[in-house]
Amino acid sequence: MSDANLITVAEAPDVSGRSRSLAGDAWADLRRNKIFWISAVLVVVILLMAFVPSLFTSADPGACALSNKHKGPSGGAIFGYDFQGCDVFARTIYGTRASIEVGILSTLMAGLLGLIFGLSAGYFGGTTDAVLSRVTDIMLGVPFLLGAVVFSGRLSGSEDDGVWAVTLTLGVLTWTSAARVMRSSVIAVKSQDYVAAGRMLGASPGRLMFRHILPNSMASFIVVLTILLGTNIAAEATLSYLGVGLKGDAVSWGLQIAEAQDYARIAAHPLIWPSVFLAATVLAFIMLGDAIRDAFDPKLR
Amino acid sequence: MTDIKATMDALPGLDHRAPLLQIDDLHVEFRTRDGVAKAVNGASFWLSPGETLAILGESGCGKSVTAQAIMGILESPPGHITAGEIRYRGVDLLKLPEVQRRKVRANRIAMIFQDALSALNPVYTVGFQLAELFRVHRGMSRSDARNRAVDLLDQVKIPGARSRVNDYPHQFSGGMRQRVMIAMALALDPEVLIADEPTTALDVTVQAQIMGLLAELQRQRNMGLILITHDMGVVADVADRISVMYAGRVVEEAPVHDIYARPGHPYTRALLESIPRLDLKGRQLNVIRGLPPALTDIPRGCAFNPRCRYAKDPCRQDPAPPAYAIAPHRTARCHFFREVLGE
Amino acid sequence: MFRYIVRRLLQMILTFFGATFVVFALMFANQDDPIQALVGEKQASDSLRAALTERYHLDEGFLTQYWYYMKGLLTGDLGKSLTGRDISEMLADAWPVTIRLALLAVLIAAAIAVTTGVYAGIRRGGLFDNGTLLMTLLLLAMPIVVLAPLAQLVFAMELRWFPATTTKDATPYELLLPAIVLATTVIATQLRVTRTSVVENLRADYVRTARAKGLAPRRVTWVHVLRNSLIPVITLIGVDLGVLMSGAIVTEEVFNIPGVGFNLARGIRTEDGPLVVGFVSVLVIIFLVVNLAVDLLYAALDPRIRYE
Amino acid sequence: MPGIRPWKMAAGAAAISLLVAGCGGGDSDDASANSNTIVIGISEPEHLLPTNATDDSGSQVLSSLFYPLVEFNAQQEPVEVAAASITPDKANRVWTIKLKPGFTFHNGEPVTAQNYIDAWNYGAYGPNAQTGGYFFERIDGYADLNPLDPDKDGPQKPPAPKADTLSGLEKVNDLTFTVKLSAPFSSFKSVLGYSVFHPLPKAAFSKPGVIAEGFEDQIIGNGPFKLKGKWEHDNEVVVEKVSDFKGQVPKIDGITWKIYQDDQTQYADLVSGNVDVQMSIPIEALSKASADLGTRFQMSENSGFDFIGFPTYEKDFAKPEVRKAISMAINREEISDQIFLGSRVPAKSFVSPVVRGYRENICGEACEYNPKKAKDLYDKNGGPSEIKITYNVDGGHKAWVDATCNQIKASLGVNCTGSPEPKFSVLQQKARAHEPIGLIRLGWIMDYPLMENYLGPLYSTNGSSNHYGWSNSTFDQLIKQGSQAHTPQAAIKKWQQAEDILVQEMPVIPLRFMQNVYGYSEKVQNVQMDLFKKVDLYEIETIA
Repeated sequence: MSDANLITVAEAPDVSGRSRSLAGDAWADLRRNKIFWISAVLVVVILLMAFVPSLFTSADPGACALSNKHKGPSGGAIFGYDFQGCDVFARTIYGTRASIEVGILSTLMAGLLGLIFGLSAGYFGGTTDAVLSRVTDIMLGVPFLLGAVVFSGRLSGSEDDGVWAVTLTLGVLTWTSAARVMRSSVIAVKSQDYVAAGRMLGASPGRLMFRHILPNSMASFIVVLTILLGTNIAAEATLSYLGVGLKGDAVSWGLQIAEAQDYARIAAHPLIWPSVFLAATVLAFIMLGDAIRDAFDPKLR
Repeated sequence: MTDIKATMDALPGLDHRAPLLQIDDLHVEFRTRDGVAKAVNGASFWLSPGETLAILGESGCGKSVTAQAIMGILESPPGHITAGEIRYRGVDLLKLPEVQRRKVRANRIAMIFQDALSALNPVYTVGFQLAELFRVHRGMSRSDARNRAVDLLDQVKIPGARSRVNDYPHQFSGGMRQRVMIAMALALDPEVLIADEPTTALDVTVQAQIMGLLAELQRQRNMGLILITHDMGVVADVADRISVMYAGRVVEEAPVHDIYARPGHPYTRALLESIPRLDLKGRQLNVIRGLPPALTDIPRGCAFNPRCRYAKDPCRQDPAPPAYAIAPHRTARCHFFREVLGE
Repeated sequence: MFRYIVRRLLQMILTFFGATFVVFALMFANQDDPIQALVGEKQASDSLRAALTERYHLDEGFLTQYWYYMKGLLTGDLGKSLTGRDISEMLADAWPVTIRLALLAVLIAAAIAVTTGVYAGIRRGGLFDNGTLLMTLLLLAMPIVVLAPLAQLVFAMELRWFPATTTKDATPYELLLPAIVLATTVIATQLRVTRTSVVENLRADYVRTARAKGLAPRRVTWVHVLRNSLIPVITLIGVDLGVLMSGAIVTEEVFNIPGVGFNLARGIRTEDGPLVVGFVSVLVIIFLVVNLAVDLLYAALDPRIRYE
Repeated sequence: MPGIRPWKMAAGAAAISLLVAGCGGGDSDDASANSNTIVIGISEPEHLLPTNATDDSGSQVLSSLFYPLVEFNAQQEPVEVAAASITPDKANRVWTIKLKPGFTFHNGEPVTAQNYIDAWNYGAYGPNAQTGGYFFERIDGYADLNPLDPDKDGPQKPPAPKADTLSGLEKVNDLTFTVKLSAPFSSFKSVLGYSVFHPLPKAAFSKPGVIAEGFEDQIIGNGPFKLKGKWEHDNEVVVEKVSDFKGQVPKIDGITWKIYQDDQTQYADLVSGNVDVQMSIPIEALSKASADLGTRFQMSENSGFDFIGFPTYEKDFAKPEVRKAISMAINREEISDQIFLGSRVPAKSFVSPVVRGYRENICGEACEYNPKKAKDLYDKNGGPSEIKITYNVDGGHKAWVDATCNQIKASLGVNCTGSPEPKFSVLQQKARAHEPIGLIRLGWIMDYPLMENYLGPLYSTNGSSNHYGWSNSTFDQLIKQGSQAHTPQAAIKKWQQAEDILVQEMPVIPLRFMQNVYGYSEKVQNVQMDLFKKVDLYEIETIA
């Protein structure tokens, strides 16, 4: 190699020649994604049910007469009646709100706590990691039931319907899994070349954390959160079963399911309908989460 | 080993007199949500035993895709081979059932990848990954396979091979890792070795060592070597012939000295002119104008026409220029090759 | 490595005290009237109240009670429950069946989650992938309070495939139905994480190398991709083992298994502080040991990780 | 180390642990398969020491291990069983108890008067903290064993007891002892039927007044069955027939008291034939019970009584008219039929029909469902626009509370909500602290078959289960007079007068009387349950 011509032909990074922003790209991707549209429409419908239930039914979910007990579908009540003689359809529609509120808010809270704990533990490592990981361990050691009984019991005022108490309880008790997943992703991402490059270019820790590490650690985290959303909506039922759930005349899918479960052998319809709504909701959110994650993840393109 | 080669000869249609490797009019496209990307559009070349063919071109010109198509490891979907033939000793590999195709890999045609760190499995020792070849393809016992792995590491000149065989990829330096890759590729004595930018990730002195090693091993084994690179410096030193690819086509094919002396295609010419040269020190470097085309939207006619200073109307019309035989063993796909050669 | 283990063990001791302290504090906060809880719906008499208060230091402050408890614990005395039974004896009765149940559940969950997760990952976006997604969601959306009795109703009472209840001496077969029910609570997460991890690893360069080596797809998946994909899953399985031991409350009740979850639930219901803290202490120890084991296994699975 | 080994090791370890797990479980013994023994489902007994076993399951197990002093005939009158005679003095204050000779404990010790005295002293002694201790409060000297806390829950501790034995108990000879009461009580003989009055053998005590370590798990009684092995907590208590029992001999050879944590679970086992008798079938299973069990599904009356208490200390519920109006807004029959499927009977009196002196429908109009009249009365007296019924979720009350609320809503046009509390103790505590928890769900099961056992604890000012704060001095007076009356008949008169006051005042809404709702397998017959929710162990037999 006498003439030592080692300089190479200029590399052109963008094969496709497009130059849109990441968000623009993601949107272009999503727009063509059928799953995204299906789940987005479902989510919108669910949110409408949650906040404007009167759009869907004119019946009063609290009007129940024992004489209608376990009757099948009839004129007004297309899903039939439950054990107390309440209109299952009306209760399912009106139950959306509490379920959705509890599910979304508690997942957001768990996600936020998990993000803060996981990101700091993973990013700073060392003593911070040791301390935060130990706190996570301690939280994991507290039995769910004990935590639920104590937190819900202490948090709920006697007058409200308990949505906030249930939300806080679930948030406090479920963030640990999100934190652990976040931590291990951050540790994995931290050692990647582009982070080292960013550091060498003098990026501030904040910039490194939020521009480089965080976006690349989100994949598993989002998966865990979407699942958490589903389990938290369902967990509301478990709390009700333990007597520390929603109170008073609150209506929710969890309460409906827990109640109808006792009579599954006699009348299945009061159990099936709220379960179907619950499953559809969880499915819609998980599909939406998957679609958005796929759209934003450059590795998947 | 010979007996195993003998069973391998059961490959139907195998003809020892046929060319070692011949690619004919290969077309590959990627069907993605963003449209169909035509990565390879009629690539043709051949390779003889003991010969080094360099495939040269910018990123995205279809070099690596061609290599993967030859290996049969194209990700599919989205990749699809839509037309063409890949003949190994007369056998069209594309028509082979997958089970036999698999036996060709590593046994007859092997490949070295660019980034050895990511190309090696991080959770297994290099010994395991080498021995795996012997265990799967040769059915050797665990200890025999391991001994062969140590031999191989010796052959690629890794110091202390016997102890390093139990190390994990991340415990090797970049150059040593690439030697492991070479050892892996050579393990089953293939007749064709495809090296996809084997030295790009390495620093200059190590590059030279690796290229030297490759050349040496090639000589010993009389292998055909396809060297994929965008580095004209490397090419000049080791290649016998060069195929220049642009937008999925071989635009010029020629023995290495001819091409350096008198390029026959404007693109080749532009590539050569963009190399800084000592004797031209102080003058402005000629950089190729524009960017390679999007593979979803290749220009009509000659794909290079928007960037070409020779381009005239015929270049912008379909069909694309044919491969003009401009000299013995030499072709160029340019209507105006005479002007190019003449300069 | 050795230093790492020692350091972790030291941290475990801290965590252990932290966790027992937190649980003790929670129990203390939750204590309304344990004596009344013990007596039931009839009114506890003054003398009964006075005697029990004295015996269990119920009128002492929180720190004093914690001190009494810790003193006992360090001398190997876990104390007596409010019903007068030795807690160490109750632990010995309850743990074996719960450990067997949780292990069985984790094995079932991991076996199903890993195999299905890998196949779903390979056929990403296909019918199998979407089918499993739907199935896991249906399970996910079913609270365990519904799932357990329904499983008992369908598989034990109607189909008679399994016994409806078991005891603490249950055989693995008798534990199968409760273990499956328990497994469903963690299968969804494990499966999804496996799937995501497999999808990511399938795109890795070493997979291309493995294929270039002429390996069969099955070997590429189960030898090369799987081991890399398992790393995040293993962490999850470790956590789940701990979760399942304390989380079997409903399942243990429905299938009449007098294990840890049942005892914990009873202890919490009857405000039996010593009982709950005793069980949680052991739970925390097991949890920490499992975690350490998971971290060490992590290093075994991923040689790039080194502990020092 | 070769690359693959750690993972294989892990897999191997898991497999081994599964194997070990597999070896852990043994088959339960199948001895009962074709023998003359039966399996009865219970909950985990809280205790088996008689003076501490006040729960249903504990006293049910004790009924097999012990032979009581008295039992009750069909008229709910006490009849001597282990006792030869129980006779009062003229003033009904000193009772002489003579025992039948020849009875022994399971360890061979003869049963003597001293065994009763020791057991009762132990139960009554405050520091022993026996939950059944209050049964001895009528016996002279009880106060000395149980000094009152001078400031209730305050910082001061109660003084140490002045004595450790009841001064009212006196041994006459080996088979005779006397009981002196602190006040005359004509119906004391009825009280003696409860399980706290069982004797304990000498072997029970390691030294006087101290129960031997581990005795409770291997309890020794004087009854027709003896413990086989130990009490296996949370699993089972197995008892077998005593070979030469002197008293009434049961027809079965042994009982396995199988411990369940959940009624629905137990029902699953009853249907699958793994348990022979279930003593309380949960209401969720009732509608299928006839189909599942046919005539093996049975009901019989017991002493349970469901009611709702008013917070009479609150202005909203101070007027009896408001309380009556709410009572009239409730359709008891509909709830009994629809929620309880007939397993509970509408209650229109303040004591259970199982006690002598019960008068049917004493409540009259106030307990009749009449929504129109209820609304008029309610509106005229300014009843509150919000009604809350607080209940404890651990007792399965949600269904009927919700249904009751729905009826109140529909009848009175006010809002009514059921408000759950996790445990009864929380509910009780809030009620006692006069927190605004609204109406309170309550229930009662008698200790002994007397009207007084309802009226005293539930409605008198210091009644142990008067959680709702109603107080009426005339009523208190009548209860006391009844207890001290010379004959049971005279006592009933006074107590009925007291009940009349309740009718006028309506401090609670009587809702339902409970029944034993039980079922049994094809293996057994002659299954009967008594007022105390116990299976008659002398009548039950297996089908050969």
